[in-house]
Amino acid sequence: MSGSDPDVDADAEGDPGGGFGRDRPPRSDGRLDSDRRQGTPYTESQVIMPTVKIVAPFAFTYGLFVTFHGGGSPGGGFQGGAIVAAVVFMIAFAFGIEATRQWLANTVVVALAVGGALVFAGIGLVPVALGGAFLQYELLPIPDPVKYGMEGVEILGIGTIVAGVLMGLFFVLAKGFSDAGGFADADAFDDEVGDGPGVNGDDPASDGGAAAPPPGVTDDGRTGSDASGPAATDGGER
Amino acid sequence: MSLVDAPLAAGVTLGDFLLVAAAGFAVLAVGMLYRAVVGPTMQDRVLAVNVLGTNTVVILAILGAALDEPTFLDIALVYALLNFLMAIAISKFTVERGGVL
Amino acid sequence: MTGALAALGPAGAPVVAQVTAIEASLFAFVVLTALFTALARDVLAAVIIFGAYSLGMAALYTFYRAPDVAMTEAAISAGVTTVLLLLTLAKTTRIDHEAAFESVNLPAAGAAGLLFGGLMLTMGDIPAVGSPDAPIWSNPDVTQWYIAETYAETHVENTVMAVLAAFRGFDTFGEAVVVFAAGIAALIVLHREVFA
Amino acid sequence: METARVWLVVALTLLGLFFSFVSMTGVIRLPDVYSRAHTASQADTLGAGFGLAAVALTVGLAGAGFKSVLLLFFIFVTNPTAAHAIARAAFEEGIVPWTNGDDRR
Repeated sequence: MSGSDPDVDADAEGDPGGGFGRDRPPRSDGRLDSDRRQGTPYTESQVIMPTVKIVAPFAFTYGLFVTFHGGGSPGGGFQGGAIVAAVVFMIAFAFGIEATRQWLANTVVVALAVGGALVFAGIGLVPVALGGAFLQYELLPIPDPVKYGMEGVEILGIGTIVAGVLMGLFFVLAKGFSDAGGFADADAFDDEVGDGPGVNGDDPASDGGAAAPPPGVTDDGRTGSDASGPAATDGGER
Repeated sequence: MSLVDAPLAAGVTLGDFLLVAAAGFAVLAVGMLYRAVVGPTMQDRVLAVNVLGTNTVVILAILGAALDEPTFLDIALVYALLNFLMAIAISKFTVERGGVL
Repeated sequence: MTGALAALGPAGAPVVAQVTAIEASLFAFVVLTALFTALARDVLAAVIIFGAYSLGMAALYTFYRAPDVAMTEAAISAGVTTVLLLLTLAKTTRIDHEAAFESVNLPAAGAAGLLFGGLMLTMGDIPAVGSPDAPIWSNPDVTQWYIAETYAETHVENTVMAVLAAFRGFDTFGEAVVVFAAGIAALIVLHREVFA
Repeated sequence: METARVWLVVALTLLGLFFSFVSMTGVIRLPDVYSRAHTASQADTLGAGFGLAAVALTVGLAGAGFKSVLLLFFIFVTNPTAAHAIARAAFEEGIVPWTNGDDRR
C-alpha cells in the first residue's frame, strides 16, 4: 500500500449501480477535485453547523482573552487578532462565504484595519505632541501610562490590524482576481446589494484572470456563489 | 512543592514521567505521519492530520503540566480550535474546490 | 530519558549534546514533515502536510519554553496560513500528477546537501540549549536586565510583550504597518477596491 | 493522598497513551477512510480525554485546571465533528466504503 492506485481502482469497479454518492457515478479518473461535479450544492451538515455555533463564541471570547491578557500570559495582539480572524474563517466555512460576507460588511473589515493603524500611530504621536519621543508612554495623560499605553497598542492597535487584515485577505482571496478592467466598479455595488453571481458571474473572465482555470472551475464557482447565499444559513437540508 | 516534583521511583519524578509520556505521544504522531503521506485519498490525509493535531494538543498540554507552566495550556487551547478549523476547511475544500469557497 | 547526539566541534572533536526523548521525536517529526512538504507532488497534499509541520514546530517551541512563539506558530501557521493557501488553490488550477512525489533534481539536492553539511560543521560553535556559555548568560548585564526590570519599568508581567510594545515599540509599529500594507497589496494585486 | 493522586496521573497518562496507540494503529491499518474516521473519532477522542484528564489532575482544578477541562470539552465537541466532516467529504467525493472481499488494505 504505497501508492494511490488500489483505492482508485476500487472506486472504478466497486460500485454496481452508480447509486452511491447520491446521483453521481463513482469517480473513475482518480481525480479528487471534481470539475465535472453536478448535483445539489454542498451545504454544511446539521452536525457541523451546530458545532460551529457552539465553538465560535468560545473561540471568539478566547481570542479576546488572549488579546487582552497578553500582558500576563503568552499571547498578545498578534495572536489574539489571528484567533479572532480564524473564528470568522470558521463561520465562513460552516455557513458559506457569501453569507458571511453580507454579515460582516466590508466597512467593518476596513474600519478594523485602518482604525488599528490609526490608533497605533495616535498613541505613538500623542507623546510627540506633548514634547516627548515617539511611543514615549510615560507622557500619556492616563493613569499608569506605560501599562495602559502598551495594552492600548496591543489591543486596539496590533490586534485590530491583524484581525482586520486577515479577514480582508480571506474575503479578497475567496473572491479571486478581478479582470473587469482594473479597479472593478461593478463588483463593489454588486456585493453591496448582496447579489453575488450577478455582474461578476456573467463575465466569463472575471473568475479567471491570469491563472485561467479550466471551464469547470468557473462553473463550480458560479454554482457555489448561487447556493451560499442566505439560503445556506437556513440549515442544511440533509 | 508542586505535584510534578513528586517522586515516582528512585530519581524519577512525575514531571520526568510526563515528559517521557509526551515523547511517546510524539512517537505515535510520527507513526501517524505514514497515513498523512501515503494517502491514498485527500480525506485520508486530512484525517491523519486531524488525529495528529489532537495528539499535538495532548503533547502541548502534557508539556505544560510537566514543565510546571500552566499558561502553556493556552497554546493547546488555541491549537484545539485551529485544528478543528483546519479539518473542516480542508474537508470542505476537497469536495467543493472553488465552489462554496 | 536522555540520549546523546554527536556533532563535530571546531577542532574536529566530537561535541556531545544531550537530546531528550521528546526533543528527538519532535525533531524527527518536524524533519519528516518538512521533507514531505517539499517532495509532495500534489499541492493540496503539501498544504495538508505543512499543517502537520506547524504542529511539530509549536510543540518544539513550547518545549523550549517560548510560549509566545509557539502560540504565534499555532495561530498563524496552522489556522490562517492553511486557509489562505487553500483559498489560493481554489482560485488557481491544480495539475494532476501520476507520481506521488517530486522527482529530485540531483545537482540541486547535492548543492543543498553540501551547504547543509557545511552548516552542520559550524554547529559545534553554537552553545547548547541552556548552556552557561550561551550569550544570554555570558552577557547578563543586558539580557538579565529585561527579566529583572521589566515589571518595575512597565507594570506588565509578560517580558516578551513588554519588549515588543515598549522597548522596541517603534519596530513593532513598522511590523504592524507591514501587515496593513500586505492587505492593501493584496487588494492591488487582485484588482479590487474592497475586501468583499 | 498525594501519592494516590500521583499514581492516578500515571494511570490516566498510560491509558491515554494506550488509546492513542489504538487510534494510530487504526488509522494506519484499517482499509478505507470511513473506518479510519471511526477510529479517529472514537479511540483518539478517548486517548486525548485520558491524557487531558491526567493534565487536569496534575495542575490542580483551581486556575489552570479549568483550562484543561475547557480543552477536554473542546476536544469532545470538535473531534467527532471533524471526523464527521471528513467522512462526509469522502462520501461526497464518491469514495466507496470497504466491504467484505474488497482487496484494499
